[in-house]
Amino acid sequence: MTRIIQLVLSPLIALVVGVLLLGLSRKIIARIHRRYGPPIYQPVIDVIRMMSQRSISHGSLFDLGVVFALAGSLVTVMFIPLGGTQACQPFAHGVLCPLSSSGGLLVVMYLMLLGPLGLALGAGDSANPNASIGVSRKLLLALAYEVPFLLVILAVMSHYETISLTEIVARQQQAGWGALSVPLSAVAAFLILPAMLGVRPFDLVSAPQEIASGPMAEYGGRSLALIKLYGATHLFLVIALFVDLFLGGGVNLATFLLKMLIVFMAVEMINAVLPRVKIEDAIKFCWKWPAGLALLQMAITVLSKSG
Amino acid sequence: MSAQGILITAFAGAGLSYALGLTSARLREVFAIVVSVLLVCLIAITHGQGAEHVYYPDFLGLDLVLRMDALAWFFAITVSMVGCLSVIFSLHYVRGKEKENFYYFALLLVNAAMLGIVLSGDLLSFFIFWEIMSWAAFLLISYKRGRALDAGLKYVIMSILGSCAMLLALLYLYANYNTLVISDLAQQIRSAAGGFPLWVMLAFALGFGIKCALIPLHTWLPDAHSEAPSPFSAVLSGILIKMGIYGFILVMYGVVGLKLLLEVGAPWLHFHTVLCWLGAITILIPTFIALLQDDAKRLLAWSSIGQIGYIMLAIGVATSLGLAGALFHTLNHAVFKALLFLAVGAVEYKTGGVRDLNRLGGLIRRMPVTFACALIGGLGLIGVPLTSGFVSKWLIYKTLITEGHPFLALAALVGTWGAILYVYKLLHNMFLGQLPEKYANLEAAPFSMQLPLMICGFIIVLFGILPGIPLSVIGGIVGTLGFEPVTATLTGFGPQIGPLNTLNLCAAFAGVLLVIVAFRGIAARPKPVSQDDSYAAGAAAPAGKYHHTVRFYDPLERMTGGYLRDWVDQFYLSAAGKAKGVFNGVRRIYTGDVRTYVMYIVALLTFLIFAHTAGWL
Amino acid sequence: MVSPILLIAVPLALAFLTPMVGLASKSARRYMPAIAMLFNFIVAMSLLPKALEAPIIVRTAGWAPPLSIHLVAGPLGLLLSSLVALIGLLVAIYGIDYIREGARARYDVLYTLLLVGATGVVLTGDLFNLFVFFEVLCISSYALVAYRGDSAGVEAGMKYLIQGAIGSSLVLIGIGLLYGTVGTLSMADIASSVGSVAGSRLFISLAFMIAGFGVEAAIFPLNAWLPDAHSSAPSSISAVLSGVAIKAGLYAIARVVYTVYGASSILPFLAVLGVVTLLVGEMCAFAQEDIKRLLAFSSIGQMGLILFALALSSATGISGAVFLIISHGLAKALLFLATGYMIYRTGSRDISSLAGMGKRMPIMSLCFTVGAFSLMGLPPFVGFASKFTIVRAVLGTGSTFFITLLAIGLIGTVIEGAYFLRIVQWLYFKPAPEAMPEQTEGRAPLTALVPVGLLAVLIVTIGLLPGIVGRALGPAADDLLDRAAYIQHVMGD
Amino acid sequence: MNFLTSYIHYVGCFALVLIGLYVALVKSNLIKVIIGINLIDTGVNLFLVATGYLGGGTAPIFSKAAEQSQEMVDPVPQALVLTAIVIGVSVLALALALAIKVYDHNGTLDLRKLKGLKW
Repeated sequence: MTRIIQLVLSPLIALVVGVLLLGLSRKIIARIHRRYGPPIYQPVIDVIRMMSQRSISHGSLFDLGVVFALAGSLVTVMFIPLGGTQACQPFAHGVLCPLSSSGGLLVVMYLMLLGPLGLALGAGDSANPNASIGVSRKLLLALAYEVPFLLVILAVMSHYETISLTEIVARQQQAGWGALSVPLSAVAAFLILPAMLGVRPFDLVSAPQEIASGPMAEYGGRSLALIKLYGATHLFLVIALFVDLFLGGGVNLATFLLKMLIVFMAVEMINAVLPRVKIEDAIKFCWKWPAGLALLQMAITVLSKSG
Repeated sequence: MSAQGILITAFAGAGLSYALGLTSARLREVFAIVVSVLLVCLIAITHGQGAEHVYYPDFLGLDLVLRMDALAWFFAITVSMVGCLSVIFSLHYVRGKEKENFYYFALLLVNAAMLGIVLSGDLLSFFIFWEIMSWAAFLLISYKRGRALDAGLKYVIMSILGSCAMLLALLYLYANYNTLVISDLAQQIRSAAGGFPLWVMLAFALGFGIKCALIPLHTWLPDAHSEAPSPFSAVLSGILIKMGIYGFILVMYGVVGLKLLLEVGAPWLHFHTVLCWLGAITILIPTFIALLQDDAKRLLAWSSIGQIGYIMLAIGVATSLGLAGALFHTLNHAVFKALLFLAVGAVEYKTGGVRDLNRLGGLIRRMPVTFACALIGGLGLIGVPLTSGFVSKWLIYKTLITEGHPFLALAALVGTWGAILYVYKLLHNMFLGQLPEKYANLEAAPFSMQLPLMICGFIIVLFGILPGIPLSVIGGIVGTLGFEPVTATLTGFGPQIGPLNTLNLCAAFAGVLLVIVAFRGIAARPKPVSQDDSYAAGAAAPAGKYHHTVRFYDPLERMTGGYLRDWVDQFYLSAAGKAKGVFNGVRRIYTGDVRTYVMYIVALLTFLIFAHTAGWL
Repeated sequence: MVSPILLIAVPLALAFLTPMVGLASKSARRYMPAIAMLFNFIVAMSLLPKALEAPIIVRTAGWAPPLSIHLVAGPLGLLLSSLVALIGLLVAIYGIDYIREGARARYDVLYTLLLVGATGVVLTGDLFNLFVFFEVLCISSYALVAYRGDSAGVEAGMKYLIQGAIGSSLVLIGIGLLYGTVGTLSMADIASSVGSVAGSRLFISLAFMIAGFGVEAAIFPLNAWLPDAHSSAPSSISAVLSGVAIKAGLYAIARVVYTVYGASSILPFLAVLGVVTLLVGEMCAFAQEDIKRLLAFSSIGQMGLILFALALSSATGISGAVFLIISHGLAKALLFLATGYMIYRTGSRDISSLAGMGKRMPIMSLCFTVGAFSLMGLPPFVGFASKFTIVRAVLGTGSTFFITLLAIGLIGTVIEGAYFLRIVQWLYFKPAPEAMPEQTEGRAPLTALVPVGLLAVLIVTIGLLPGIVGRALGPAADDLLDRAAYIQHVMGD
Repeated sequence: MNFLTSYIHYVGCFALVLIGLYVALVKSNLIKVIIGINLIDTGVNLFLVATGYLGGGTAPIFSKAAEQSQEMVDPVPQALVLTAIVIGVSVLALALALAIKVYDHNGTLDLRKLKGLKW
């Protein structure tokens, strides 16, 4: 029974928190820009509005791609521990992670693919050059940040010698945060967070002024609503993962969300002040600094393990 | 049904289909399909049998042995299945072209020879079937003429080179142990010491490496795969290059054995470690080259090399999970690469031979089934969860990480992200986006082409959700090769290997999907509009080419394109050019003047006498 | 019982009878070589089983060796003479319709004489007799190369003659030197007394003989005549020259080195020479545009490999060499014969003119492909079995020297694969040129298809069942290797 | 001096062979080369006879003059030479016939120009 509650709860948390974070994001940026900004629940209003609008469709894949993207990211959430320890007992293993025994970090990494891929396939089905360019950028950007990201994850997995995410969290709660054990990886991961989230300076995928929101160019109505929700879930997912990998997860949901909020604020600071970069520069940046740091950390980890 | 019966059916089938083709084309087609299906059935019912018997006593003083065991069965069923699908696909593909008879004969012969390879119980039969496969494949690669001829020559020259190395290796074994029967060799080689196994392995590695296109021996593959007829590209990429993999597994674990293997090479650089790193390189470079290709089949060809890298890497790690992953990935790659080549073949067939990714587009509207299958194949290639590719890659990553090879794991993972890029490029440029006007009335591919695609797609999804089916076989094989058997549940792995349960994943995904679809149902259905009715910033969308395909990954190409030329190929080509120059120079000794020739005679005589007086002879 | 001497006497008689038969019936004359060779084949095959047990010694005029000139029909000799007869027979059938111009009578006589010479070389037990048969073989082949009387043929014949004549003189000097040393000409007798005579004189005579026989055996660098002669002669003659004649030269070398001298010190040198010959032949073949010249160079390459295998001085090595002699004989004869009608069809010897031949002459093309594959050593054709035996022998010696040589030699095989498969591509995968004049006289008649087809069938059959000849290979190798037994058989107890 | 007297026939015949070889190697006229070959042939024949030569020996016939085989010259080389001469003559005839043909086709006997077949 607790399992089923978890299964419903964890995607729901992701959606709600994600949407609120989106709203918060606009608020924070507005404040930094010395504007008042929309209310924090503005994304909810947006979704309701879009759901009530009738839109166009370019084909079945055009519609289904978005569904797959959202489904993929929601399923991913179920593999991520959202706080809790072995000690507290509301859930089976003490951790809010309904599918922890069905797959570890490798599954999470792969499931995170489904979102961009679904969106890319859907967007590709429209014959809009903006969409294609946006997808092309998205995939290249993914390649750019995945290299350091993979290095980061491998360093963490090597350090803790497990591929289970719950295990990694548990080990951190016993022996200190990942940010202290693998500090360079944590820095690298933080550096690529904006790229993973698609915010400035790496918001070149949607780039509304440039390529008319890229993959979203043709979307409207309920599909756009789903994309919005996908974006929210993805935002939640990435930050949650960061918290799990480096900040020791959370002893309970509240601390977990608090840590997420802090990380999110930090990312938003960057988002608010930096301009957009070109895709080449994005690739160069990702493959230089974060990748370099992560590589260094991985080398240190491997050497310390073998030595 | 014994292995012998299977082989007789296969070879006789090839011959008979040629004979039948002389009388009736239709009869031959039916017969070819019947034989292929029959082979699949025959092999399927031999599951679980283990036998070894001499089928040809005293061939040049050696007994030729056939053997059926778990490993052989696994490869045999893969070979026969992909072979069968490609024969079915060929029905329409070659109908009306010339040399149909030859085509079917050669295709069935290649398949038969491959069955022979995997069912061989001694290295001589292995070599014989290997050679038959090589030359038959050469004929088929050359089938389409034009550039295919050069591709065929390149393939066969490298292949002969590899065969020579193999011949040396296996006869070196024979000279030492006086037998070529694999089971006997495995018994006797245990006592081997020193550099002996290393030399044997190196020579074998050259032969197998060329066939399975391990970098730097890969250069034949992009040309051959892209120029061969598509059904045969599926065979080439799906199973023929896997024969190299089979060879590696057979020699490394079946003959030399795990214990000895781990000692082969210098203490600081083991043979299998080198293989691992070659595998890693073979993943990385071809993947990045693949995403710059504009020819659909060439893209897939480079991708094949990349996937071979995974398998080699997994074999080289020499762990039971790694080997299981390698075997599973072999099966998966056979299925999804066959699917993708056949899908491209279907497109090529319908569009009159267009494989240029920049000239296609929007075909999802005309060929939805082909697209759906290609999508599944592409997802399998990437290794998206719920496809079989995920489970095999998961096994490989898992073993790499837990065995402490994060750098190798990095190569493998980066390769996967590269795969996303090229798979998307392939699918997008062919099927998505704007449909060119000339294809507006294209019909869907005939059923005989769709059926193999659907079967492959079904297998990919089935094994993705229930990986226990193939893994139960693979686990057993791993056990017979000297490893701890891999125990898998029907839906993944228990806690002792690692958390993976694909069925839960599938259920969760299906549930979430249902919820989303239901949620989506609240809103009004969108209005279907034509493709031209798209956002063009206020201007009318032009009727000509509108969507973006050309140089799809241009930024990356500009950054890396310079480094990603096939240096190895260029090196080989320049070496071949130099060699030609040398050959032409050697030719000049025959000057045409008879007096020079007389001088040669006198010179040899003088040399002989001189050498004798000098005490050399 | 049938005596091996019939193998020489009957065809010789038939050869000289041929012009007379020609007086009676011109068409009957054309069949004479075929009849002679059919006879030889039957006799040789019937004698072979017996010879496998012990060599059949034929004494002339009742004199016992070493005084008489005698034939030693051992396993090797009879095996090779069967091969000579078989190829001779098939080529003779081919020649019935193939030879259309020139003095037909002379062709038939010379052709038979050539084969008699080859048979004599492999059967004789007397050194000078060997020389005589050798000269019969050579002189008839000089003439046959120039048979067409065209510019290239005459030039090639002339050059061949000059080199051949000098080679023969060297052989004769060698024989003279040897005779001066040991005072006998019977090979067995020389062999038994050679051990007691050591020194340079012996070696120098051997050097002369190697250089002399080497010309006919096409050993590098003595093989310059071969590409000219093979490419300029009529294809049927090229077939026997390549399939039979050069093998006789090599046989002579092997016999002299192994049986007569027992000279093992020169074997490494011969092995090196063999590999060099192999490489040079294949390299030169690679760049050829003339199909017959290409085949000729390929013959050189194969001869190199045979020489290399002979020099291994192990039973397997020599079995492999003999096996390769057989398989190369069959395959090369097949290739030249198939090429013959293709050239008639297109009127050109350029490889590029073979484009689309697979469609125009399907059977010839198929057989050509079989021959080419066999020559490359691809299974399941006979070439594989023979090359495999050789490689096995080399690795069996365990000597780094030989293995290194083999590894170098295998490069030759790769080159060979490259050019032969290119031709196969031309045959099948190049579109035939538009508007090709259909020369009806170029169509292959039954007398061409039967021998070519038969050779292809033989290549496949022996390839699948190498035991057919494999049984005779062991005794044949012993025939060369086991000097003591040879001496004992010939000289009696 | 002693060497010369006892081996004069060998010296002579090898001189002939060498002269022949020189001609074949150096002269560019086909006829001269054929003559050279013939010189070699003659030299070789002489050499063969010389191997069986016995100073002061008689013909190898059992007669009054010589009852002992030791006093006879060796008959075998003489037999060989007879054969060799026949062979030499046929080769020579064939060579000359071909030379005529060569001249017919090329209008020259210059070997330097007879390079239709090469490489």
